[in-house]
Amino acid sequence: MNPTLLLAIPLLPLVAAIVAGLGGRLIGRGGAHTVTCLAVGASCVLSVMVLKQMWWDGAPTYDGPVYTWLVSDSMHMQVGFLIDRLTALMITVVTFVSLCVHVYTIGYMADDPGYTRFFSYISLFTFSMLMLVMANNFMQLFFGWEAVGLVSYLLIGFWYTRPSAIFANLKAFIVNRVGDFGFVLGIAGIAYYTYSLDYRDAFAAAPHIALAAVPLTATTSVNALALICICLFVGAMGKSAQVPLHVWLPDSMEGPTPISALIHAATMVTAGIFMVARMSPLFEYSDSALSVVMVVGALTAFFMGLLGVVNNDIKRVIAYSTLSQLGYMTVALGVSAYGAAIFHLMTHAFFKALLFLAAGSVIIALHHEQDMRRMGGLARYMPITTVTCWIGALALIGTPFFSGFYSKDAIIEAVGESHRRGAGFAYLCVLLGVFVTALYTFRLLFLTFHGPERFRAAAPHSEADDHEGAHQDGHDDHGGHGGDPQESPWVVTVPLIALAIPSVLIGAFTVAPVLFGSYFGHSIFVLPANDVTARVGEDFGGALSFALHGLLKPPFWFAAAGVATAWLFFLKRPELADRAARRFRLAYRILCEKYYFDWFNEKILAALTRGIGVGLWKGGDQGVIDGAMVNGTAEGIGWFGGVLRRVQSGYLYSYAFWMVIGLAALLGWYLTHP
Amino acid sequence: MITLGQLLTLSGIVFSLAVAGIFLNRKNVILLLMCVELLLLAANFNFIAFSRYLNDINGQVFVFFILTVAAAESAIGLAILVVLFRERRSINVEDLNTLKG
Amino acid sequence: MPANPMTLESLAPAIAEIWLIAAICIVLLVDVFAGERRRGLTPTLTLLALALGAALTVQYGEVARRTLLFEGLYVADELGWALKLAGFLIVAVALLYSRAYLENRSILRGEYYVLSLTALLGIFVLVSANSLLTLYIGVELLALSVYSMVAFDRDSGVSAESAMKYFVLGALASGALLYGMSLIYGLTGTLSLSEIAARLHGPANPGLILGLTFIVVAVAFKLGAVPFHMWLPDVYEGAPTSVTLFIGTAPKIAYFALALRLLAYGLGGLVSEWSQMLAALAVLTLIVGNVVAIVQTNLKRMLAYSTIANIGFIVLGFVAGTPEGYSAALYYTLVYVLVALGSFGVILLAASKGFEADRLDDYKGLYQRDPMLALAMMVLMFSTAGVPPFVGFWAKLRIFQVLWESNHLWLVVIAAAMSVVGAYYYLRVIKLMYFDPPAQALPPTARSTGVRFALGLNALAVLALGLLPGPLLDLCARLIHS
Amino acid sequence: MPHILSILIWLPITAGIAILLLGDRQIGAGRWLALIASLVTLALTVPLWAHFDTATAALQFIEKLPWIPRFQAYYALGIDGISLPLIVLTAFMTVPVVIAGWTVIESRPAQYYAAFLIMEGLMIGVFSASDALLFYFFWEAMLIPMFLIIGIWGGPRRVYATIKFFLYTFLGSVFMLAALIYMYVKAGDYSIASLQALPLTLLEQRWIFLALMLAFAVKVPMFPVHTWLPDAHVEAPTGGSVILAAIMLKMGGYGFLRFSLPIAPDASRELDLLVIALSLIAVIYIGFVALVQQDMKKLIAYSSIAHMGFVTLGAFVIYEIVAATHRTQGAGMGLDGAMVQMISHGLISGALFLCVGVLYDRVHSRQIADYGGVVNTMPVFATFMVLFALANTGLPGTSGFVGEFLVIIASFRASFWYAALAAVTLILGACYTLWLVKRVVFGAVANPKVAALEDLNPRELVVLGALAAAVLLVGIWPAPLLKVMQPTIHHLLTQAIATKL
Repeated sequence: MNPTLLLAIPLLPLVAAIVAGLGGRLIGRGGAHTVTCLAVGASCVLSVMVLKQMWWDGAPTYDGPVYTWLVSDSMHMQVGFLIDRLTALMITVVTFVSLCVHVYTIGYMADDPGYTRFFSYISLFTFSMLMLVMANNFMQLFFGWEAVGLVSYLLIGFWYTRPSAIFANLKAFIVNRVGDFGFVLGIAGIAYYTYSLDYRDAFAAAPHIALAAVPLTATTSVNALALICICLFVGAMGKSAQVPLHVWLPDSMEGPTPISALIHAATMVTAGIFMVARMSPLFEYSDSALSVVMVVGALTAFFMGLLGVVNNDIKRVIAYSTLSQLGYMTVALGVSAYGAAIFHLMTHAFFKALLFLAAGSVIIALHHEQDMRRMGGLARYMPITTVTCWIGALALIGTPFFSGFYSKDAIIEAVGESHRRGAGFAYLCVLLGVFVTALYTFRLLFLTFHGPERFRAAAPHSEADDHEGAHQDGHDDHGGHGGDPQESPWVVTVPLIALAIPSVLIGAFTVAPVLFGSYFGHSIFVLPANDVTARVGEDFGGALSFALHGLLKPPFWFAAAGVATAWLFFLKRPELADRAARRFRLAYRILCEKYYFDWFNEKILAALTRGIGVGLWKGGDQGVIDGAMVNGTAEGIGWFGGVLRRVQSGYLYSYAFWMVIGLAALLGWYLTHP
Repeated sequence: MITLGQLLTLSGIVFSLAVAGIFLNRKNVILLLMCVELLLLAANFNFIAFSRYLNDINGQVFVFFILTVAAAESAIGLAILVVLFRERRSINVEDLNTLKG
Repeated sequence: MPANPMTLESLAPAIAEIWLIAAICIVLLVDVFAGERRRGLTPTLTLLALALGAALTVQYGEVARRTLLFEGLYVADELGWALKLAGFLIVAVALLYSRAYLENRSILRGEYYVLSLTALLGIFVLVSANSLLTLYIGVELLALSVYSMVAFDRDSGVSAESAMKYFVLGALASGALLYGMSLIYGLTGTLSLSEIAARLHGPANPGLILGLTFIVVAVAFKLGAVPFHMWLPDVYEGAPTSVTLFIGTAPKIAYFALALRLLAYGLGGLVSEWSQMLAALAVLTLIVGNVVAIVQTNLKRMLAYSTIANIGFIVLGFVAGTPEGYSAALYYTLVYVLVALGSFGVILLAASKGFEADRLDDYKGLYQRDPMLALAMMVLMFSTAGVPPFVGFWAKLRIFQVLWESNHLWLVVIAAAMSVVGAYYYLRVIKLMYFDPPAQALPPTARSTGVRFALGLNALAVLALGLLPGPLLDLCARLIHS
Repeated sequence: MPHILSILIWLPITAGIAILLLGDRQIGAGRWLALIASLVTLALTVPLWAHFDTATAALQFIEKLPWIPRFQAYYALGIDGISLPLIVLTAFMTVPVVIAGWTVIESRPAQYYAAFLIMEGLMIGVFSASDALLFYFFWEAMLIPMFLIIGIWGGPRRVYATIKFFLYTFLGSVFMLAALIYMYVKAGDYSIASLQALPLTLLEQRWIFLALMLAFAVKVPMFPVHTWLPDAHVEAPTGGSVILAAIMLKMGGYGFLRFSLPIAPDASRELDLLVIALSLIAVIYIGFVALVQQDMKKLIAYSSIAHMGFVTLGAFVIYEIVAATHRTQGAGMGLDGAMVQMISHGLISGALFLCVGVLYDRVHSRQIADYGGVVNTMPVFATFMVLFALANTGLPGTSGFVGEFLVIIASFRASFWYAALAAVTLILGACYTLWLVKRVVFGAVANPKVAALEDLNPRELVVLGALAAAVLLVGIWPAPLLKVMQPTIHHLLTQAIATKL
C-alpha cells in the first residue's frame, strides 16, 4: 500500500484546516468550505480505495513508521500507521460521516460569523480522528485521543459567549482528562513491560504481561495486564462517555448540531470502542478487565436510556440515546464480541448522525427551538426530514431489516451466549434497554412530527435543562420568526438522504462478512474460548433469514412494546404520561436529576476541590510556610534585635559592666577548665 | 619580707576596686577619671613588683612610660569633660545616655 | 640581643615614622602661623606630607628581610611596610573625603589634621611594634588622638558624650591591656615579643591564662568584638562623620596588627587557648552585630553594627590560628576598610551644612537626587553583603575557606546564616535609594568633583578587585608569611 | 569557533553597559542596541548548535584561563548536552523580553534593558561555567539585576517580593558555597570535574547534598521553599517574570543534574525519596493551590512550581527505577524528561507570562475577575493564549506533553503510585489552566475595558508567534533536542548511579 497515499488521508484535512483557520480572512466563507469539503472528500475517496484494497483485493496489513518522534534511553517513539481492515472500515466511516457533516454545515451555519473557524475546526477534527484510528503505536493514539478531545472542547464552546457553552466545554475537557489520566497510566504500563510503544510489541507481549503482577502496597498486588487494560478502559470511559464519566456528553449538545452529529454521536465518542477493539489482543487475556468493561457498558446502556424518556430537549434525548448505544457497544466489547461492537459502531454512526442532522433540520425550521414540548405535527411541513427521521428511528430501535437491527441483535445474542462474570446482569440490561430505546425514540418522533402543533404557542419557561443561551444570542438566528416552518434547503436534506440510505441497507449488506465472516481477520483477536460471535453465527443463514428470525426473538417484542407504550403515552393519551410522572414522583425526580451525577460533581466534588485549594493556599502556603516559617523568622530576628538593642542602654556603667561580665566569663571558663 | 604573692594580691585588689568603681559609680565623671588612674596604678604595681622580683629593669622603665601616658590621658579626659560640661551643664554619668540602642 | 650600633642606614626602615614626626611638627607650626587667613593651607600640606611620606617609604622603607631596630623594640618587615603604605593612603583618602564636611561644620582647623597625623603615627608604631612597651605606646598614641578627634566638634553634645564614653571605656581597656601585659611580663620575664614567643612553651599555667584573658579582652575591645563593642555604635553615631570615617578605617589596620603581633606572634604559644576565646567572641559578635543592625534607623549607627559584624569575620580569621587564617583576616580587613571608606564617603557627600544625612530615611530616592552617589553606595552595600562580583564576596569566601581548613563546621554554619541576616539591612539601604520615592525636599548633595572622582575610583576598585581578586589575595598571603 | 562561549557571555553584558552609558536620553538607540545585541546572541547560538558534537558527553567549546591561581580557580568554560539547550533557551527568551518592553517601560528604560542583557550574559555564564567557583560567581551575581528589576519596575508590593526573593535565594546559595568550599579544601581545586571525581564518605555526601539541595530547591522552586516565587512573579514586570520562569528556575534543575547527582550519588540515592515526595507534593498540592488563584500571574506562577515538580521527579526517580527493576533501562528517560520539561516549561511559562503582559499593558490589572470575553475583542491573542494554555496542560503535539509523558513513563518503572500521582497533573493542570481560560478568554464581553481592547500589534504578534512555533516544534518533533542530550544524559546516568563509597 502506498504510504504517501495513506499520509494524504489525514494530512489533507489538516492542511485544509490550517488554510481555513489561518487564511480564513483571505479566502472568505466560500473558499473555506470549498477547501475543507474538497479535502475531506478527497480523503474520503482515498479511504474508500483503501477499504476496497483491504477488502476485495485482500491487500496485506500495512504497519510502518512515518517519522521518529523521539528516542529516549534507546526507546524509539515513532509516528506511524497501522492499516488493516479494522482501520480501513473506521477511516471510511469517519471520512464519510465527516464529509456529510461538512456539506450539511454549509447550510446549517450559513450565516454564523464563525463560519470559517467552524470549518477549520471540523477539518482539524477529521485529521485528529484519522490520526487516532490509523495509529500503530500508543503515543500517536494518545495524540489523536487528546487532539479530538481538544477539537471537541473548541467546538462545544464554539458559541463562546454562551455561559452554558463554555461551561460545557470545560466540563467535557476535564472529564475527558480524568479518562486520560487512566489512559496514560495504561500506556506507561505497556511501556514498562514491553519497553516499546508499538502495538506490535505490546500485542506480542500480552500473554507474558498477563502473568506479571504490579505491587500496589507492600502486601497486595494486582495482575499487570488487568491493571493496564482497566487503565486503558478508563480512558475509553472518558471518551465514550461510560458511567460515571458520561456527564459531559449531554452538556456537549451546547455545540452546534453538526458537531453533535459528527463528534458526539458518530465518531469521537466511538474512539473508546475502537480503542478497546484495537486492543483486543490485550483485553482477551484479562477476563476481569473484560467483566468490568461489560458491567460498565450494561449500566450505561440501560440507565442512560431511561434518561432519554423524561428529557424534553430533542438533542439531549438523542444524546442520551447515544450514551445508551455506546453502552451496547461496550457490552459487546465486554463479551469479546469486538466485531459486533465495531459493526454496531458503524451502523450507529450512520443512523445516529442521521437522527442528529434531522433534529438539526427541525431546529433550524423552528428557529433554534429545541424543546420538544414546543414542537409537534411537523410531518406536514417537512416531509423529507420526517421520513429520514423515521428511518433513523426504526434503525435505532432495531427493527428487523434495518441496519440497526443486525448489529444490536447480534450484540444481544452475543451477551446471551457469554458466560463471563456478570453476563447475566448485562443480558437483562441490554434486553430492557431495547424497550427503553423504543420508548424514547418514538416519544421523540411523536412529540416532534405528530400530534398537535405546539410550536406556535408561547414558550413556557419551566424546565430545568432548558438552556437560555439559545435565544439570547442572535448570531446563529436563521431568518425571521413566525410563519409556518419550512423544509430545510438541499444542503441539509441531501446529507439526510445520503445517510438514510446506509441506515437502512448497510446492515443487511455487511452483516454476513463483517460480523460472521472473516472480514476483520487478524485485526481483531479473540481467544477461541471467548468467541461468542462464532456461537451466535453458527445458525446464521444469511441476512434475510437472520432478520426473519429476529421477528420471533424477544428483542423485537420488547421494541414493539416500547413503541406501543410511546404511542399510548405520548400520542394517544398524553395525560397518562403526566399521571405516571406524578404516580412515580421519586423515580421521575431522580430521572430528571439524571441520577444526581451533575449535582454531585458540581456541588460536592468541585466545591470540595476548591475548598482544598483554598485551605492549602491560605492555610499551608500563606499560613504555615509564609506566615510561620518565612515571615515568622524575619519577625523573630527583628524582635531579638529589639531585645539586644535594649541592652545597649546608653549608660556608661552598664557598658563597663558588660565588659566586666565578658572578662569574668572568659576568666571563669578558662580558670575552671585548665 | 613581703612576698610577690602579696604584692600581686594587692594590685589585684586595687584593680578590682578601680573596675568596680567604674561600673558602680553612677554619679560623677570625675570619679571615673580617678578610677582610671587607679587602674593604671594597679598595673604599675604589678610591673614594679615583677621587675623587682625578676631583677629586670625593663618593667620599671615601662612604668615611667605608663605614668607619662596616664598624665596625657587624664589631660585629654579632663578636656573632654570640659567640653561635655559646656554642652550639657552636667557631669553626671546618668545624663550620658542620649546615644543608645 | 646584640646591641647593634645605630647608624642612619639602620634607621632607614623607620623612615615612615621619622618623617611623620617631622611632618607633624611642620604642619603644627605652619598652621599656627598661617592662622585663620590661609585655612586651605593645612589640609593641602597634610596631603602633601602624606604623599611624600608614602614616597619615602617606598623609596627607603622597604626591607629585604625582617630586621629589628632600637634594641628590638621595633621590627621592620614587609607586612609593616605594606600596612604603613596602606595607612598613608587611607588617611589621605579619609582627609580628602572629609574636607567639605569639616568646612560646612566650620571645624576645618589645623588641629584636626595634626591629630589625624598623630593617630597615623600611633598606627605606625603599633604596626611595627616588637615589644609590649612599643605596643602600648602605639595603642595609646592612637587612642588618645582619636578621643580628641571624636570630641573635636566642640558645639556638639553628642560628640562630647560619645568621646567621654569612648575615653572611659578605652581607659578601662588599656588598663586591662596593661594588667595582662604585666602578668605576661612577670611570667615570661621579658617585654620583647620575640622573646615571649620563644619562652612560651609547654602547658600554660593559670597566671599566663589570666594575663592572656586580659589581653584578649583589650584586643577585643579595640576591635569592637561583643561584648566589648558597646562604645562603638555610640562613637560612630556621636562623632562627626568625618571622624567616624577616620576611626572606621585606618585604626582597623592597626588593631589587626595589634592582634597579629601580640596574639598570633607573641602569644603564639597559647594559640589553642586564645583561639577558643576568640571563637566564642566571634559568634557573639556576628549575631549581635547583624541582628541589632537590622533594627537601626540611623545609617551611621547601622554601619557601626555592620562594622561589628565584619569584625566578627576578621576575628574568625584569627580563630583559625594558622598563617592562612591571618592572611584571610588581613585580606578581610583591607577589603573592609576599602568599603568603609566608600560608604562613609557617601554619607559625607550626601551631608551638607546643617544636614547630617545620617538617618536612613535621608537616603530615600537618593537615586533620583544623585544617581552616581546611589550607584556607588549600591556597589558598596552589595560588596559588604558579600555578593559577587564585588570584592566583599571574596573576603567572606576566604574566611569560610580557612574555617573549613581548620574544621570549624559550626562556625561556618553560623557565619553563613548570619551573612544572610546581614544581607537584609544592606538590601534595605539599596531599597531606600532605588525603590522609594524621594522623601521631603532635602538639600542637594555636595558637588565637589575631585571627591566624587575619588569615590568613583573607590567603588570601581571594589568591582575590579572583585573581578580579579588574585593579586590582593597573593599579597596578603605573602605579607603574612614574610 | 574559538571563544564563542565567552562571546555569548560578554557580548550581552558589554551591550548592557553600553546602554547604561547611553542613558535614558538616547534610549531610542539604546533599545535598538538591546534588540540587536540579543538577536546577535541568539544568532550565535546557531553555530553553537551546529558545531556541537552530539556523539560525545565530553565538554565542548572549552576555554580555560587562569583566574585565581591561589585557589586553582580558572575562568573555565565548556558545555555539554545539558547546558547547550539551556543556553539556547536563554538566548531565545531574552529577545521576546527586549521586544516586550519596547514601549511599555517608561521609567529608566536604559537600566531596564541593561539589567536584562547583563542578566542574559550572567545566565549563559552559569550554564557554561565548568569551574564551580566561576559557576557560583555568575549564579550569585545574577541576583543583583533581578533584585533591581523586580524592585524598580515591579508592582505595589515589589519591595517585599524582591527582598524575599533575594534573601530566599541568598540563603540557599550561601550554604551551597559552604559546600563547594568544603569540597575545594578536599579536592584542591574548583573544577566541577574534579569535584565530581572527589571521593566522599556517605556522611560528607549527605551534608553536601543537603547544602546543595537547599540552594537548588529554592531556585526550582520545590515545596516548601517555593513561596517566594508567586510573590516575585506577581510583582515583577512582564520581562522579569518571563526570565524568572523561563530560565532562572531552570538553574535549580540544572544544578541538580550538574552537581547533586554526580557529586553526591550515594546521598542522592539515600535521600531520593525525600526529593520525590517533595516533587509529588509540588505537583498535587500546588495544583490545588493554583486552582483557586484570583491573580493570573500568581496562577501561572503556581503552575510553574507544579511543572517544575516533574523536573525534580524525573531527575531522582532514576534511583527508584534502579532499585525496583535492578536495571538502568528506562532511567535515562527520567532525566530526558526532566531536561525536556525544563526547556518546554521555559517556553510555555514565558509565553503565558507574555500573554498576561499583553493584557496587563492594556487593562493594567492582573485580576482574573477584571476580564472575560477577551476573545470577542482580541481573537488573534485569544488563539495564542488558548494554544499556550493547552500546552501548559500538556496537550500532545505541544512541548508541554513530551517532558511529562517521559517522566510519567519513567516513574511507572519505579512504582505505579509515582506515575499515578504524577499523572494527576493531567487533571489538575487542565482544571486550573482551562478554568483560567474560561474566565478570561471566553464568555461575553465582561466590562467596558475588555470591550475597548484592541488586538495584538505586530510586535506582540511576532513574539508570541515565534514562541508558538517553538512550542509546536518541540511538541511535534522533539527528536533533535533529545539527540543533543543523549550522550550527556547517558554519562550523567552512569555517574549518578555509580557509588563513591
